[in-house]
Amino acid sequence: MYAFSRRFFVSLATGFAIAGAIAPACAQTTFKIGISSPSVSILSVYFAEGEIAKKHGLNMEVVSAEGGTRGLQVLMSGEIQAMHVGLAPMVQANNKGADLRMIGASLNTLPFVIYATKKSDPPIPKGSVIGISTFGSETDIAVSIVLRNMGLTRKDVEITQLGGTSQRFAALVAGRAFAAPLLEPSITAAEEKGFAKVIDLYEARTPWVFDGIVIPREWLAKNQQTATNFMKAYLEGTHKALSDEKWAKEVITRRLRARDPKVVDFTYKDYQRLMTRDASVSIPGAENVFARLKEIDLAVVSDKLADHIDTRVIDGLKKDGFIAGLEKQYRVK
Amino acid sequence: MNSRSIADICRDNERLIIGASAFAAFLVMWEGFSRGWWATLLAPLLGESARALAIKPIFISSPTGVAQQSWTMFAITGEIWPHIAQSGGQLVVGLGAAIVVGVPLGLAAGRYRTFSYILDPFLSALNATPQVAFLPLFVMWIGTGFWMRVLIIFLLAVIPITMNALAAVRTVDPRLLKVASSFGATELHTFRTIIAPSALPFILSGMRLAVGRSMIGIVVAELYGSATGIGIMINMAGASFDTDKVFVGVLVIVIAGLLMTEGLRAIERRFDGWRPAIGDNM
Amino acid sequence: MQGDALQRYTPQLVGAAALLAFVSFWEAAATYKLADPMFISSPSRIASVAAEMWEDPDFWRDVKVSSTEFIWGYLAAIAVGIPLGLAIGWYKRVQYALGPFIDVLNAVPRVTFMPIMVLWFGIGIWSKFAVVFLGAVIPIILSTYAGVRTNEARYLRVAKSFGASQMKTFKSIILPGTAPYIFTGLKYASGRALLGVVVGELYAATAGVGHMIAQAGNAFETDRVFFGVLLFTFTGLVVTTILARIEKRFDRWRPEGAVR
Amino acid sequence: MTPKLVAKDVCLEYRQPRTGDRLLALDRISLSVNEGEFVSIVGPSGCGKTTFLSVVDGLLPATSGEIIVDGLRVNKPGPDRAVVFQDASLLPWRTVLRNVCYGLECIGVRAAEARERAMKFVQMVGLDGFENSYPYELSGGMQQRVNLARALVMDPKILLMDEPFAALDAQTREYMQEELLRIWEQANKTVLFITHQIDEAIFLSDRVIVFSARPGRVREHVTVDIERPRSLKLKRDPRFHALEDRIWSLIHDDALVQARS
Repeated sequence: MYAFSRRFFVSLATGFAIAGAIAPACAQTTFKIGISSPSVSILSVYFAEGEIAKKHGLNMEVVSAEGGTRGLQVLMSGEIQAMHVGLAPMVQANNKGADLRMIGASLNTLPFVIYATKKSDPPIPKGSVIGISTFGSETDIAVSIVLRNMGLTRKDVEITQLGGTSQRFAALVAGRAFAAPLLEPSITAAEEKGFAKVIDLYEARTPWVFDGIVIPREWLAKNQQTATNFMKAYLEGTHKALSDEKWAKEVITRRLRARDPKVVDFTYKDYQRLMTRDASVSIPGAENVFARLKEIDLAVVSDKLADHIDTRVIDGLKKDGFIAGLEKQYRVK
Repeated sequence: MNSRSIADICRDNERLIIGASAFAAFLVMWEGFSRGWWATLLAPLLGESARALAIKPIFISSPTGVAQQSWTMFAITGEIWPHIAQSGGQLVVGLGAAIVVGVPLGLAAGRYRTFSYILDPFLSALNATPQVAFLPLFVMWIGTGFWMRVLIIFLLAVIPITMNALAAVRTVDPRLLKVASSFGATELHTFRTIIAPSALPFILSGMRLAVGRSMIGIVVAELYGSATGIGIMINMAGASFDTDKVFVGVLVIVIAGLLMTEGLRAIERRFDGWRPAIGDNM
Repeated sequence: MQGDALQRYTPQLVGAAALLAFVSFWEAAATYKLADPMFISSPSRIASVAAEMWEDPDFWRDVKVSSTEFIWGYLAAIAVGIPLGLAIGWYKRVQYALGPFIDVLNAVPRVTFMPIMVLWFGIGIWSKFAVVFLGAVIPIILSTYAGVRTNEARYLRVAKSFGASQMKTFKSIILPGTAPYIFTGLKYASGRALLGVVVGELYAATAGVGHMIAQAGNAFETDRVFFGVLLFTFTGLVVTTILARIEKRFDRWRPEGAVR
Repeated sequence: MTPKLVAKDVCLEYRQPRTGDRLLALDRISLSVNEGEFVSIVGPSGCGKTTFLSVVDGLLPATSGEIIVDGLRVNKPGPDRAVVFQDASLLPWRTVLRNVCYGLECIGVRAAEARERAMKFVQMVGLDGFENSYPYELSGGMQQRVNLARALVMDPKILLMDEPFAALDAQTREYMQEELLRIWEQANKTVLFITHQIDEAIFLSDRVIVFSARPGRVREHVTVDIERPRSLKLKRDPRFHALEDRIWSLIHDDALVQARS
């Protein structure tokens, strides 16, 4: 028995050694931020990437996590250090025991326009298929709210996960879904296709923390400086994009793979129109998120802002004049 | 008969005792990780690094959490039943179709050589492919609803059933076939009296494989889907960080899988009564 | 002589003819619009997509990611599964302790754990590695165990009677007797590993051939989807062929025809 | 002459796992085998012949009593005893030559030397030309020859043979019996042979030990006073028939007693 068991443990140890040998290759040396899908709201992340990030001492990488809630799962696994995602899914994760904080917002309003492939009455009939990105994400919640306003529940329709806005649009074109919330550039494409506008949530100017930078509290506590550096890069990217239209459009063309100059043009306009300049998280927006989450029967364990939002990084950058400096440098108002 | 000492009883039930205690130890370990027992216990020994032994329930859930959640979902809200019904329905239709198509196809290919030459390249190619790769195609063709999932289950299940039915005919004792033809049995009669009875155990073990694979079908097809189904339930629970619920879903699948394979095994044993045990075979 | 050769290769010839007929019919169906080529693609479209992708570095990155997941997951499953299977078969008590867990894991499709794997290991290679590993390790353990178990007592008695050491017994009796079973397990496990790659990448990934298929499906690029599926078919065939080759080397002592 | 092998009051008891009952398989077996002697054990099936052989080989520990080989007590298998198994039990993944080498490998003989020695015995059992064949390519009789060679190559003091010809057809068996005598005379070994065939026991042995039905006991020692070398013609000799009758009635009585009780 002795000889055999020794052999067995040697093999086992070899197995672990192999696993151990690969592990360090994956050790992170860069600041990785996850995004759900390429759309207007994450452009600031792309603007910050590269030159500007390097200037602030950051080796930054953008990882596509395909959907907000999945991105949060990835964030909790430790594979990425930050996730660009809405407040609502983050609050839900915190409800279930996660310890995440939003340190900055990129979009403080609901920008969706829900389109249906054809006009009907009611605009969303019972039993129709509605596409969202992933369960529990902003699109899911937006759809829930809209359904509720129409006197329907989630059980009356079939909600299906399709991924980002371009995938949702493709599904509408293919007839795989009847309706879906869309963002630019899919909104323009939907208009061109002659799809029926069900509701424009942007026009309603609903205060809503739609997208922001989410970081695990524990990581933030240990890496305050890295987080600050990232926010600096993020803010500088935003300001540069707002002032340097040509450069911004180049980035849009490259990162969103938008070849049509018209698409690039209105995507940039949308960016100008929507972006929160100083990346601060809107308080009424956050309160609205809490209120609506409760309304659609999702328990909110704590609606204390401090349990979900960490304003110290942005407050610090405001206080030491970094943001004012950027405004001056890039002449952005 | 009371000559058995406690030591004897322990020795005779060793399997049960060791198995049960290992399982209990596993549950205690698990519970301990999620409640931080080990972190507290080993803190004096390991100091700060002991904190790594406390794992948030959001990551691993806990046995009591799973038990509680099961109770809620089964008995209080009953929310799991529609999921089970939906997935069960898909399974029955998909597996049923696979049997209806696969068994005759395999029998025919086993009996008629030329037909097997035609079928063979397709069957081996399909067998080598992880069939779930067809998922995006099926979604394009028929959407994400009930029938897409039935189709995936069908595709996963039909291959082992066909292949086993084919192999089953091939292993029929040629002497028996000779007996049949010397008595002038018709083709249909030969199938019924010779081929079917000796092929049945193989076909049943093919079905057992197929059951396992159709469980994969359920879970995978519902990654895309919507509304109801165990796979969907797991997926949604994962997305909303309800790890307890994820494990409840896993548990349902474990139990369903065990029940079905054990049930089929029992049927196999019943039909296999006439066959002497063969030591050398697997 | 010629007639003999013809007879010998009848299975291959008939098979090839059937494949050819299928491919021609498919092509014709697409050309003459019996069905919308957007849905069914066609062999020639797939071929041209293949040529296009051959030049595309993104495609090679996908291939690299998928093969990394497959190879490491599969190798790790072998490195763990075989010793564990041997240990379970060799030591009764290890079997009693681990048996229930393995039975349970065997009853559940390991891809079910994907949501948890993403939470534990993220969206990159590691979650797929874990699913591939879990998928492949169970059949390897089970068949290795079955192999040790069916090792006939009489051979063990021979070894014992000649006073063979444990090591010698293991090398001369257990391993050769178990090898055919291990290969059966390895073949089965390779299918499971490939399945893990596909499901993992369909579920959540940033790269990989499965991810490519999913993206192409979302964008209605049927040709690319078919190309990806064929790539997996090809991989599956290559892996099983390689394993069959290696197995043959270990199997010289078996009478022809008795091979399972 | 000092006995080569002595069994003193060997008892063996099993415990049945399901009921916990104890079962006596061997009851105070005492016997001795002299140097160069060919001794057979016969008895009704289930009398514990094979079990006894396992105890002699050291595969099974006796509950009480002892086995002594050359004055030393036996408690585990050793190179001084080699078993020729009932089913040839050749390792199917090894060629003939490598099967014969097996025992030598186990005691750490260098590969080249083992091969050389093995080859000699492959020739002795008349299998040259087959050394690179796999067992499945051999007939039953040939497999038993390999089995025998595998035991002989160890140069054991005692050869323990466990019904080695039981699975062979009648003609092959008789042929193998003659062959065995030829090889035995050539190799000059002490043999303890187990069989349920009375004629085989008489034909081969100097002495036949008759076991009673379970639990196994030594019932009688029957000396075979027939000159060697022997040929198959002997089986038609009246002396042979007389011995056969005597042993048969011993076993038969016992079987009756067993059936009545």
